[in-house]
Amino acid sequence: MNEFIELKDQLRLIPLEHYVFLCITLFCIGMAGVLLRRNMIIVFLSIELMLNSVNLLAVSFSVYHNDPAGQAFVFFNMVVAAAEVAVGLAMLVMIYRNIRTVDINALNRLKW
Amino acid sequence: MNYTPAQLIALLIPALPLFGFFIHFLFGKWIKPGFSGWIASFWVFVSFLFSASLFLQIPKEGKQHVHLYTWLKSGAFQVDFAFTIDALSSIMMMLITGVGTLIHLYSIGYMHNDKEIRRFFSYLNLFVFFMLILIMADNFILLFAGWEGVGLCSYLLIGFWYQNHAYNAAANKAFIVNRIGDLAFLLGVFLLFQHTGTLTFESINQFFSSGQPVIPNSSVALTTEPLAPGTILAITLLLFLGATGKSAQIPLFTWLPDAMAGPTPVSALIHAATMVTAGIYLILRNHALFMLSPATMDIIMATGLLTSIFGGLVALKQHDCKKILAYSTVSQLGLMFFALGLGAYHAAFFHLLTHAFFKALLFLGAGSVIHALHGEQDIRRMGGLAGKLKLTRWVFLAGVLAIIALPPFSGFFSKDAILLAAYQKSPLWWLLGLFAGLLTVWYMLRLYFVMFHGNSRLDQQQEKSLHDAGTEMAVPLVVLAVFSVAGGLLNIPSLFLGNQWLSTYLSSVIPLSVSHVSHATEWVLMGTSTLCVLGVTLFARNKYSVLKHVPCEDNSLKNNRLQYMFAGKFFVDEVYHAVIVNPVQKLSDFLFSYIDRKWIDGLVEGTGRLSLFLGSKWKETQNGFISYYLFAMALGMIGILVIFILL
Amino acid sequence: MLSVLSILLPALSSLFISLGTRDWARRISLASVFLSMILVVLEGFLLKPTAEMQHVFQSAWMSSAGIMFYFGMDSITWVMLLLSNLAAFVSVLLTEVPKERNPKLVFALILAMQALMNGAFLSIDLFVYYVFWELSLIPAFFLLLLWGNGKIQKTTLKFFLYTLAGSLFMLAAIIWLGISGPTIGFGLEKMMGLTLPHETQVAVFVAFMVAYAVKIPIFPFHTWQAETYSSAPIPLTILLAGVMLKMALYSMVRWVIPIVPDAMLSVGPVFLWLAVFGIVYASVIALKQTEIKKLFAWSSMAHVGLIAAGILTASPDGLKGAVLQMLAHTINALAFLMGVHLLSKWKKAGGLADFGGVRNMDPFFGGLFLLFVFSFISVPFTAGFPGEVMLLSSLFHWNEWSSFLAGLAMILGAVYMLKAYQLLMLGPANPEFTQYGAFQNPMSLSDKLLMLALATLILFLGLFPQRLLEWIDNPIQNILNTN
Amino acid sequence: MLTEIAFYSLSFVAIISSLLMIFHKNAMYSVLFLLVCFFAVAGLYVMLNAQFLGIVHIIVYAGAIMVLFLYVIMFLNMSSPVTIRKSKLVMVAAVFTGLLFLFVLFAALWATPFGQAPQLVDQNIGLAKTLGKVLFNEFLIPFEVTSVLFLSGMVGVVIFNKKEAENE
Amino acid sequence: MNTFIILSSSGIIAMLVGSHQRKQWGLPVVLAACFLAILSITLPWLGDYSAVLHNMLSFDKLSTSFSLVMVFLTIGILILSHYYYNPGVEHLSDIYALFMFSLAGGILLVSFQNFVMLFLGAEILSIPLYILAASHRRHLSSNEAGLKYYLMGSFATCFMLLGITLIYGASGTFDLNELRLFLTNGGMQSSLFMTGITLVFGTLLFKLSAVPFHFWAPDVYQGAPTVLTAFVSTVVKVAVAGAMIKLAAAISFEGIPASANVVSQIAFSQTTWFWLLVLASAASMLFGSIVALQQNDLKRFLAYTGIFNAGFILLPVLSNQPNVLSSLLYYMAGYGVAAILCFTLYAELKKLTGIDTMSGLQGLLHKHKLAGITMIVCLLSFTGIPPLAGFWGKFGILSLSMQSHLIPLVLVAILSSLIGAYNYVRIVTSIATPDEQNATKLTFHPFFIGWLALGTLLLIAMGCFPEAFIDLF
Repeated sequence: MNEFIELKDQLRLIPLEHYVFLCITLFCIGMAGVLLRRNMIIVFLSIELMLNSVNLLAVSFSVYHNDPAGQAFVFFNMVVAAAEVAVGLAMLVMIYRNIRTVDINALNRLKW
Repeated sequence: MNYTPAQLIALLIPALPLFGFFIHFLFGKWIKPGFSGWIASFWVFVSFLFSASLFLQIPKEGKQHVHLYTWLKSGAFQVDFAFTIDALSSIMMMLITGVGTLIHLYSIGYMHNDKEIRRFFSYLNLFVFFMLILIMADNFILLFAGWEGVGLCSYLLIGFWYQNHAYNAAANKAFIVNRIGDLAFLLGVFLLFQHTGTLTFESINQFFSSGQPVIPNSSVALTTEPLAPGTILAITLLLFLGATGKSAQIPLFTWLPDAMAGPTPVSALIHAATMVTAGIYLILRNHALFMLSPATMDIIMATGLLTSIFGGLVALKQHDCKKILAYSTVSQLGLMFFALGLGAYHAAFFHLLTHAFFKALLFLGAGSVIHALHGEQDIRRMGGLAGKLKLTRWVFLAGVLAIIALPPFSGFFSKDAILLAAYQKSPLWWLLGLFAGLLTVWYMLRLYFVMFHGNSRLDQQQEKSLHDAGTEMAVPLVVLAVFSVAGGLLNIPSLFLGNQWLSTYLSSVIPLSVSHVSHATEWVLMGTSTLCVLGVTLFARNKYSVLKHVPCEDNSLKNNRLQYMFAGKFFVDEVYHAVIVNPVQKLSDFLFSYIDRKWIDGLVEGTGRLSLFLGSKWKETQNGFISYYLFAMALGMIGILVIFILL
Repeated sequence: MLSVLSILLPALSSLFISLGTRDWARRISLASVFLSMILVVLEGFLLKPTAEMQHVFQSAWMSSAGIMFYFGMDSITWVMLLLSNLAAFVSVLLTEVPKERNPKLVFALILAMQALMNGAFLSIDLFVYYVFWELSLIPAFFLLLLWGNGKIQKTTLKFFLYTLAGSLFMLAAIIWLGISGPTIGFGLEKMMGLTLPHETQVAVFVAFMVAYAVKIPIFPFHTWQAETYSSAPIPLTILLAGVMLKMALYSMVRWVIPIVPDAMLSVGPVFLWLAVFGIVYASVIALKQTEIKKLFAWSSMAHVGLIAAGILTASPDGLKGAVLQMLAHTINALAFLMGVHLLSKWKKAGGLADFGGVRNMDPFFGGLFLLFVFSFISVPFTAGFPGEVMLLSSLFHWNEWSSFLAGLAMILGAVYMLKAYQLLMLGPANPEFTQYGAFQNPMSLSDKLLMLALATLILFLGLFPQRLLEWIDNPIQNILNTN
Repeated sequence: MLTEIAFYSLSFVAIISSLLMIFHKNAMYSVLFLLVCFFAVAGLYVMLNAQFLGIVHIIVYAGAIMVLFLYVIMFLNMSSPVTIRKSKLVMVAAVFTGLLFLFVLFAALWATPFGQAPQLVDQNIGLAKTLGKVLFNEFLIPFEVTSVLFLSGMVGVVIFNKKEAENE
Repeated sequence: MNTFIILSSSGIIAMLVGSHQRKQWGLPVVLAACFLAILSITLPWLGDYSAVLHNMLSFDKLSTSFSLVMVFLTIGILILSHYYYNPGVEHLSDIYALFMFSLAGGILLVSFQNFVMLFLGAEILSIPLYILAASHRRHLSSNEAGLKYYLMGSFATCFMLLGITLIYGASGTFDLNELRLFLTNGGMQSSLFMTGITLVFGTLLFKLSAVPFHFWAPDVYQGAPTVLTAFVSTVVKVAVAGAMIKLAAAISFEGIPASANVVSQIAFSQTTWFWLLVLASAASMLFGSIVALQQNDLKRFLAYTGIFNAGFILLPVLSNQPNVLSSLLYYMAGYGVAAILCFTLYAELKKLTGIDTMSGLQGLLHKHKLAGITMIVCLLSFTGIPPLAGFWGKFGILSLSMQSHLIPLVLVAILSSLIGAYNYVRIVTSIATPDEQNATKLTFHPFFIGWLALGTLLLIAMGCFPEAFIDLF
């Protein structure tokens, strides 16, 4: 720990806004990724990115609020993300077996 | 409830014909056809006797009032089933039951071949009942009930031979045209009620003679101020419009000529003697009210005169003997209205009576001819009947002489009284009235001469089976002929040293008006008119009897515009058809297919269709692509955030 | 308690029929409607012509919302009950369903409809009233759907949705009324005691009136009617025209006037003019109708429009005339439709021009039918007349021109009804009737008796309406004197 | 100063690598770029004194989740670029939507006063000890409950990909 | 908490049973668990968890009554699943287990007192559903439904997380009570908080399938196994509605039951999310009912009416009145019973005839009387014909909304109810009109008939004795 600068100084140096805006930017990049790509894997990746940006946000809030709950929350996020990804990838594999593509728009029998 | 004998009699008078109707209606199956007429005539005859006894009692005991029960009542709106019998109504009752009896009798002979004679007599009885209700009613609504009731019977009897659609159409027309008048009548009554708060003639007359509202059940909502002239004008005009419907005046006369589709006795009873005079009766009944509106009186006078001349002109060129008589009726009724408009109520009523006699006689006489000729009504296919149908010829002649107002026949006195009244107003009116009278002379004589004189234009079969009226038909003819000849005696003017019996009798209801025309003037006027009548008579005799002129076909009249108009009845029916009936039919189509189906229902279904359309459009947003859905979701999130920022 | 019986009797019979056998369906329902009539007469005898509700039954349904089974009757209700049960009686009498077409269902539905409509008349809890009102639509819906003819699916849907559309807004208004005031509740007493601000009154009035305008129907809300009537079987048309639309008129008397009297004065005229316009409109359209039942539908709209207009004048004359005319209209409709029903037995056709010459073959029928027609066009001394005069008079008092317009229906009514009579009954004997051998008169004795009874009723009501008017006087005063 | 440099460079790396991730055609590279991004984020965790979380982050994401992804990519034999082309319009729209959301969030949060950093900062909150206490006291219930989540995830994987019986 | 434990462990037991080739035992196990769960809800004194709860969950009136309805509806759905799945279906007990997990998640969702629990509850509710939606491995439509549900669900989860985090950032807490403290101290002005709560509401709207987050619903409803469709359209909606009410009440200075205090009323109705919900509600009702007009597939049709329903459910959330819970629950129970009956019948019909569009219903009344009557009663209940359950449900909610002066929304609700009525009655007409092409009578298993009769009677009884049922909640 000692290699790092005192946290107090750090806090003074980097305002919360910066974290917030960084997270939001990452979130939006993830969102754009979801919208942009039709490759299921990349869409999943983008969703992971979004979740991660939120995690970072939670941690920074947690630190700034001086409250460990935010970090505990991040654990749950990770859990959920992991479970979701597991389900999603399993579903992806299943669908790939059926239709031989990972294009999310390949399936559009259900409409109107 | 306890009724005095007079009241009981008064109740029995309408009840007996009604009873006769029910007997026919309920037990008609078991009545022998030949017997049916006698039963029906009996009840009417008994009614007549009762009417006569009442008639005799009235001068002594004053008017009778019978309250049977309250028919309808809500606040001040009270309609009693109640009768008032005064001088006016007692004479009318006599007239109706009397002429009614005669025509019933006549019908026994006239209709004896008809399969449905029982139905015929049940209708006739019903008619007499309704007519009596009309005459005896003590209030407007009950009068209206009778008013509509006689219209109903008229409908039934015009369409008596219902297998013929033309007759049915005529019946419908009669009822519908009458309904137009009825609506006006009803509205007039409502207006009257709104301002006076009462519906009985007595209170209304009291109201208008005293100027004080007589409201039996005072209701707060009613206005108690004196009536504005405009209101009275409206009331009287509406009532008059009602009267024009029933009494076949311009503009609602068109049904009457068509009504000749009914059996001839019906034409005689309903469409000449009784029902059509209801309008005149109505105005006589409410003369106090009408007096208050000079404008209405003028309108009545003008309408009457116009109708009279109009009817006369049209009658000039008709070939159907019943049509001629129908237009003659229109014309004569017009004269009566003319008299009413002049304020000559007594003259009008007098003419009403004499007209009832001679017109009934003429119709029955014509019926006798038609009967003899097995339904032939076209005078061009008659001729020379004088020798073969002697009785008919003579009684018919009596009727003709009466109607053309040749002294000393009854028509002379009544028409003279009217002309005198007209002269009092203005010589111009006298002249026009005289003109109308001369038209009568011309077309009646034309009818008479073409029918009875000249060469016979019958076919073989008709010639063979030609027969004069039987006893049942002859008796009424003779009786009516007597009345037509001598009816003038009822009201001999003071000029002939008469005592004006009728006017005196009526004066308890309608006050006598004082004449301010000198006897000399009267003589001159009378002489002039008589000379004119004689002159026209000679002309007519020359043309139709001596020269044996036979009216030609309608289409040959095309060159002569005026005659063509006459023959075509001034095309009033056609005009009405074009102006009212067709537009309404078109409107019906328009409303139904355009407004209703297309717009209103279109709107209703359109909302449904719009929803369906929206549904089909909106569901396309659901296009099945996940990336699109993700977009939508992102945009949705953006959207709610934007809303959040904006709010 | 007696009032509930009028609901329970047909309801239980309906249940019984649906559980019983097909053979007994008609007999049970005949017995039921007959008993219902007796019950109505009994209730009439026990009823006092006072303003308060009698034979009251009260029991909580949903106390948290203040909803209760609350039934009772005064003499106006009794008149409605009379006409409802009369119509049901005739309807059942005329219904003959072949065995393979499931008579159980038909009779059960008819009786259910009777029960529900009786319920709507008897309820004096606004909410329960609504329940009955709405629910009575269901048997009508199924009767129409299962038993009607023509493009029945579309017609049924339209009928149902149109009426539902109106009712839903009424429901909103009813809920609003229920939650306003000191307590949550829907009882008549509470409703009559409500004093609402004017804007609220207007909103409530409009919501109610839209529901009623659809059902009555008043001018722009009528387009379901002609199709529905013409595709419905006659017994159903009898119930629809004879009772169901009276429900709406009765509701105006019972609920609208006491609850929103101010709005009645301020916005009522709009509907009144619509009704009056509708009278002329319907009459004019009726002129060119070529189908009997459509003609009846349009003429019915004209007649009922007059009743609605009379009620909307909110005057004693108008209300009395309206109640009288409601009864008269039901009797007329029964009589007329019964005639049409017999005609349709003679020949399966619906057009005016398809008949003709009937009178020649059956003078009895033709003659009575003529009486019915006359009553329809309100000739004096028939049932149609007294009410019409009173309504026109009340309208005249309200506005002269409205009376004039409404009166036009007298003329136009005569035009189309007489034309219809001429085409149906008069003229030479129609060869089609005698085509297959001798003419068979299918009129049974009961048909004849029923027609005679109806004719008697028509004349009786035409000649002696005053008893009825006196009888309903107190309740009407009470309704008008609220607030 | 160093912290600033660290923060901004880490941020820069995170953003750039995530952008590369979403734009790169090859899924494999995308995974790797995301990995880079995650490392940068982990660096930020450490900077925030949330060392434990940073390490867990590396382990879970880089170690488990990303490997899972790579595994799937290998499994499906998708290492070569997959040619699923989107139209230009969709690209532009997607980028625009992303920017729009960014803009909206910025607009919403711009005026937020984040306040001064607290004076007394508990340096221990990021430690495993503290977090463990929190997790097993306050967040015990959620912690236990996540087991159900995992279980259902597992069931899902089994349902989806268990070798099918012959007679389905 | 007992309930949660019972349900989730029953899922595990079911899986164990299933893995030992005793698939037929799966259903009885979960059914028994459901009944046990009902017991545990109604008998709350079994076990005191306050020591470990740390105010993460609270089993208050709202929670218990919502849980009760959810469990009841699940029982219906389980019975439906009995008819839907062939006994030979692989993973049958796993599927039942997933239902149990999802239900457990739903119970967490309605009991949350902490945003972490809200999040976890939503996830535990959803993830099994993603799996279930795609559980017909070979059916492409099921795959598609699963994928769509999953992708959109996880996308939405991101937003929910962002929202929760922002709220946390603003208030420094995940706890509702502390959040209230924060709000009463002027937290309402914090745009961080407002953005967060807006996003959370947005996500909940997604779960509820309200406009504009409805896109997944029709496709998922249509493609997914019918059992899941039934579950999503009933239980999930109840759970999400419960969560929303809890959330709305927590952040609008009002407890549950809220007092009909005018001041706080205004406070609530002035908030952003109030208007958000109003708009979403109106749009959902209109959109759902209008698009449903154009549907032929029964499930898809019910999806659109489900969107309408989502909007309608928002009315009580907005109205914030004392008896909002019972009204909403009654409504949802009535809706749920009818919907489950419909789905059951639909599943069975599909099995018998193979037709899954509405034309399969043509002449049902004549093919099998009871089935026809059941369907008609259900549809009429949806329409809101008195005195069926649906009517009282609508009545309750409308009267609440009126008491809260939500008149425009009520009018929209009425309008779309009317359009909805067209939808339902259209089907009723086709059920009652004889099928000319195919008039073969249908025969059902007696138990099935009994089940239909029971459901129909329940609907009618709910209508005839509304008070008794409302008091249940």
